[in-house]
Amino acid sequence: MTALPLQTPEERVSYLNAGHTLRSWFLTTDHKRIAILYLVAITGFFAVAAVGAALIRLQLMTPTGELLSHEGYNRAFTLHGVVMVWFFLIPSIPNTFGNFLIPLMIGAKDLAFPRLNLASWYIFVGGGIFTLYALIAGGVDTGWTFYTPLSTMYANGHVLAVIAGITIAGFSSILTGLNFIVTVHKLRAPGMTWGRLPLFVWSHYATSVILVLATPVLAMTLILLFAERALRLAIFDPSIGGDPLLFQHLFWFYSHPAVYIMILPAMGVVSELVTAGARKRVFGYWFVACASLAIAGVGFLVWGHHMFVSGQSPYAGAIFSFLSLAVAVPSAVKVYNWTATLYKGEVVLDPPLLYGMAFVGLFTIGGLSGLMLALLAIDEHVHDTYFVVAHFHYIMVGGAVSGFLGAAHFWWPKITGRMYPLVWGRISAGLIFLGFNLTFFPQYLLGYLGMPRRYPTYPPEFQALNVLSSAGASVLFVAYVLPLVYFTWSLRNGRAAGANPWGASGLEWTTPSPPPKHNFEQIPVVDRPAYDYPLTRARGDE
Amino acid sequence: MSEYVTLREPYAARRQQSDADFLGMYVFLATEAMLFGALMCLTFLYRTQHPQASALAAQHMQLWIGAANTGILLTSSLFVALGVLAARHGQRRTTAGMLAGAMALGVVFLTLKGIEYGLDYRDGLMPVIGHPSPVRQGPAGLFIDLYFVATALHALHMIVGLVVLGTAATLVLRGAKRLPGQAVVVEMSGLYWHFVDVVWVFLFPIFYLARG
Amino acid sequence: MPRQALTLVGVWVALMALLATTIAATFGPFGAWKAAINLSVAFCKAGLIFWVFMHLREQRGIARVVALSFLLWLAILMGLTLADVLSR
Amino acid sequence: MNPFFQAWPPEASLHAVRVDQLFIAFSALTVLLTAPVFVLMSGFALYYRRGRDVDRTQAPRGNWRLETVWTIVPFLLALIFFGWAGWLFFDQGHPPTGALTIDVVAKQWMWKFEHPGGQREIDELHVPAGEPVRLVMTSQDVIHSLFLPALRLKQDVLPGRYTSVWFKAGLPGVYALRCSQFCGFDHSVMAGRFVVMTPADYSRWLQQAGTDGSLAWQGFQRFRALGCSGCHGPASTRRAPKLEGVFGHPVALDGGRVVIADEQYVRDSILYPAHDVAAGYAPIMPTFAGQVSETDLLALVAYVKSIGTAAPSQEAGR
Repeated sequence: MTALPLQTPEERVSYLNAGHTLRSWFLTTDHKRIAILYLVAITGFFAVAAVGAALIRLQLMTPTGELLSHEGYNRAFTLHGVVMVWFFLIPSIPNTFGNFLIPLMIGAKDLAFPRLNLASWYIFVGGGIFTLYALIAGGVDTGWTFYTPLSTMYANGHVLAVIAGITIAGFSSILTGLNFIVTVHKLRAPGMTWGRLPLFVWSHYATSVILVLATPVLAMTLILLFAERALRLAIFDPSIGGDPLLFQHLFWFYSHPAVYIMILPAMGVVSELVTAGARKRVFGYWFVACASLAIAGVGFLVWGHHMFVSGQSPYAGAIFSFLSLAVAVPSAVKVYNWTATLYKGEVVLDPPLLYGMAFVGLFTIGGLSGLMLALLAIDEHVHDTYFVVAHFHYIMVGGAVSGFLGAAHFWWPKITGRMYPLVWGRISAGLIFLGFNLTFFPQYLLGYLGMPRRYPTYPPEFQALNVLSSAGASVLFVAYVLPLVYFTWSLRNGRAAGANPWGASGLEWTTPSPPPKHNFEQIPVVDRPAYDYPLTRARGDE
Repeated sequence: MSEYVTLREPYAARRQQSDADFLGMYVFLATEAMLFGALMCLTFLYRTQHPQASALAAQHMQLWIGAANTGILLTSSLFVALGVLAARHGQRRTTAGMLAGAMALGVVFLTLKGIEYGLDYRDGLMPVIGHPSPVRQGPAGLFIDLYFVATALHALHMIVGLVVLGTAATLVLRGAKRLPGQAVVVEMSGLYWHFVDVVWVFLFPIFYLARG
Repeated sequence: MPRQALTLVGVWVALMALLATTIAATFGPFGAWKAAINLSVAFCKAGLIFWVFMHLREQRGIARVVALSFLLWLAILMGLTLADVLSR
Repeated sequence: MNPFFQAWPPEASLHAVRVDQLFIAFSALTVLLTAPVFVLMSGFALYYRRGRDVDRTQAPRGNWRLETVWTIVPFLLALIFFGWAGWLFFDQGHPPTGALTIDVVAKQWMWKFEHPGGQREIDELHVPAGEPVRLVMTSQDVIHSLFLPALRLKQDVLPGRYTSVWFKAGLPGVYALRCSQFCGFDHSVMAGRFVVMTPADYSRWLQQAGTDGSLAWQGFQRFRALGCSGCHGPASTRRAPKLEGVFGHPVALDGGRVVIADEQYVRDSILYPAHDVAAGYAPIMPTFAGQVSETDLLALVAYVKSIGTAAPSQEAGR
């Protein structure tokens, strides 16, 4: 760290004080400001969805569920699922940290299409308002999966408004993905070859490919759903020979890769956290980079594992089972490489690395339980039970949300120019690991015992584990509020961070914190690989 | 072809900017292709499941209106392509004229489409609540409804395309976009229009010519 | 310019000829092959439009790959769903 | 048993035991693969933490051999388990001939079961132990899923289609029966009892349960009431395919295709007679869509099935 006296963020011109009017925020085309707009929006949506989660866990304290009616519970978990998936998890890391960091990391002034980037935020918020309207007006009772014919002919919630909102938000995803792809291809600084890209950029590139190619299929599926429900067209209507399984195929063609939209950016974050925490080049750079692309590619071939017991042909089931097991290989490669990166490092157990390690641990457990679900005979028992719920929460909360918080703890000083209290960061990381396991591990057991998901009431023999899970959720709640408190506190009271508080490599740390409006005083010229730390600098590199 | 391009933020070189514009538009059109492609896959899968019913339904389609519309769209694409060529040579008036020609053909397409929907209504293809039609019974109804969704969505894209071409033509004619430095606005509008044309090129055989 | 314009008109003539072919095939004695013929003609037409009208011939590798990437993904969607539908 | 806590779900069949074995084996593998990651990660983090004077020379940037090992070994392990699970799944995919067929109709929010003898029950399923039982299931409204945790079995129940599942329960007892596919308001109470009885108890139970004649007999009544027998009856002179000896055998269709006449084919032929017309017949039959309930359809299928095995057709010999 530098010994020079640090300027506070206010003393220096940066993107934050380049303008103070509302107009300068809401009509900005600066990727960094748009990232902040996204950060505010998705934090709001996270809070809304968390209310749904709280209602669910409170209801399940007792087998007879005293808090909500069945209808109320169905609406609560649909709210939780829809808002978490489309309005928090999918945009969480790419649209905030990806938006902020990709131009900085590759040495560009901005994304390729700055105005499109702003438009994408407005579209996202527009879709969110549609959805929130539907939720305030009474909610939806279909689950986030919208299976026909329940969603088209039987459900009586505000299905149309919600699917309209999701479709609109989908276009925002598409525009962001498009922007990232073109930016990575065309705006890399001189000398920033593909082999020198930070892994964060690689994983966002892979994510963008999924966003761009999968999201339109979801849009079409929801348009068809809309046509069937609103206009009474017959698209999947089984009473005249329509096939609800084709809806499921189209839905999961998007929704399974969507899981990788959530987890790949988090993997990119972890690659940064682990290397910076170990002060060492990542172990097996090309393996980790290619694993991202492999996950994005093979991830498109596995959607049928959501349909093993749906009436899909058992032969198709076998193909999907095999491919699902195959997609685990690149994930395993990543986990082992991260572990090996710490070997002979110069490790500092700051909050970012703790979050990174929490991610690796929880993702490993979640991923392996995913393999159980990919095994035909086990899935036949645990499909649509709490085992599945536990599995995807290990990936999405243990994985994606840990990645999101890790990113926040790592780049907060870069974004705001201020440090947060590290002790509290360590405490919250520990609490999250503890609370998370307490909440979701019992759900694996519940699932194997045979408790189906989406149940407002349940047989009494499941109570002990449900109470344990609800207790864990309260710990998790505290652990999520903590960062909100100390981050807010640090905005005024945190000490000035300086350009590179962690001593990390990467172009984003060469520019002041917070960065100036155009990112760099001068477009940098790159002549070194990513993660060029002294420990692993090859002789001759210097 | 990029030597005349007017540079804008955040680009440093003409070639880089032109490549980025085209790349961005191709990615966007790839997403549009996935959108319509999903619908076409679904139609094809239903056709595999219910071959007779689909053929039966296809025989109710207005083949000759569909064929005429295909010809009209292909011709409008030629106009747009000539417009782009003119724009790259800095010919303001020719560009606007060609785009106007393409738009006129687009309007003819939509008019014919409207007439066709009228005939479809007469033949009982449209879903009318409370009036079940014998044509729509059984799996044939699935095929017919997919036809409506696909063509309506395509028509919507046509309307967007008309707005896009109209805007480009106006900007060029009024000098708000200078040619050839900012010919990109014509190029990109043109790409969109051609793509909408390609979608129709597939909808035509999938729905009109699938009569078994 | 006239030569480039002639190329474009030439493509248009080819497109109209393909349109005539596909309609003729529909009324011809081709049985189950009709669908295959019509679809191939559609791919030819789309190919011409993509290559010439949509400037793919002027582009370098990556733009071409991107512009045609959707074909692979649609093949995946179609192929694996068909694997289910045909083997139920 | 403690009413608030259950340690392990009951195993009521050999299949359940085998699934549990697979599950436990994979859980062990999970521990085996997770432990090194947890141990090494925290070990490295502590041992190599900044300020400790340890050997950091020649810190590696990668290692091809190691990468190959941890790419291939997990893949091979996954392959072994793929085979194991696939074998169990496909073993469960083919019901033995002569299995006792019970029809299931699901609707929001109840289960209806119909035994071959015509006995009906709601939200309760009685089956004999030690005999293969096949469930043929359909839904009247949305998608449901029949979940029998004690057998480790589950199958979605679709509207407009028959799905089936088979099992051989071993241990008599009362087990849970649940719906596991979200189906709306009362999804969580669309549950019941799954009663496995000794064969003797089962036949006693069958006799006690009231019946209006066997399912096939009820189907025959519908066959006459709906006017099917006017064309398809043995004595009819109209040009309609005779149904004796059809079920379970290949049927040549108009256009050269051949299908096996299973439950789904019979059902579709009643509802959409214009499609899949048998070769050599004119498509003159009217549709019965919207006129027959799912229960009646299943009875009609049972009738066609009962006359299917009586007189084997010529094709059966080949």
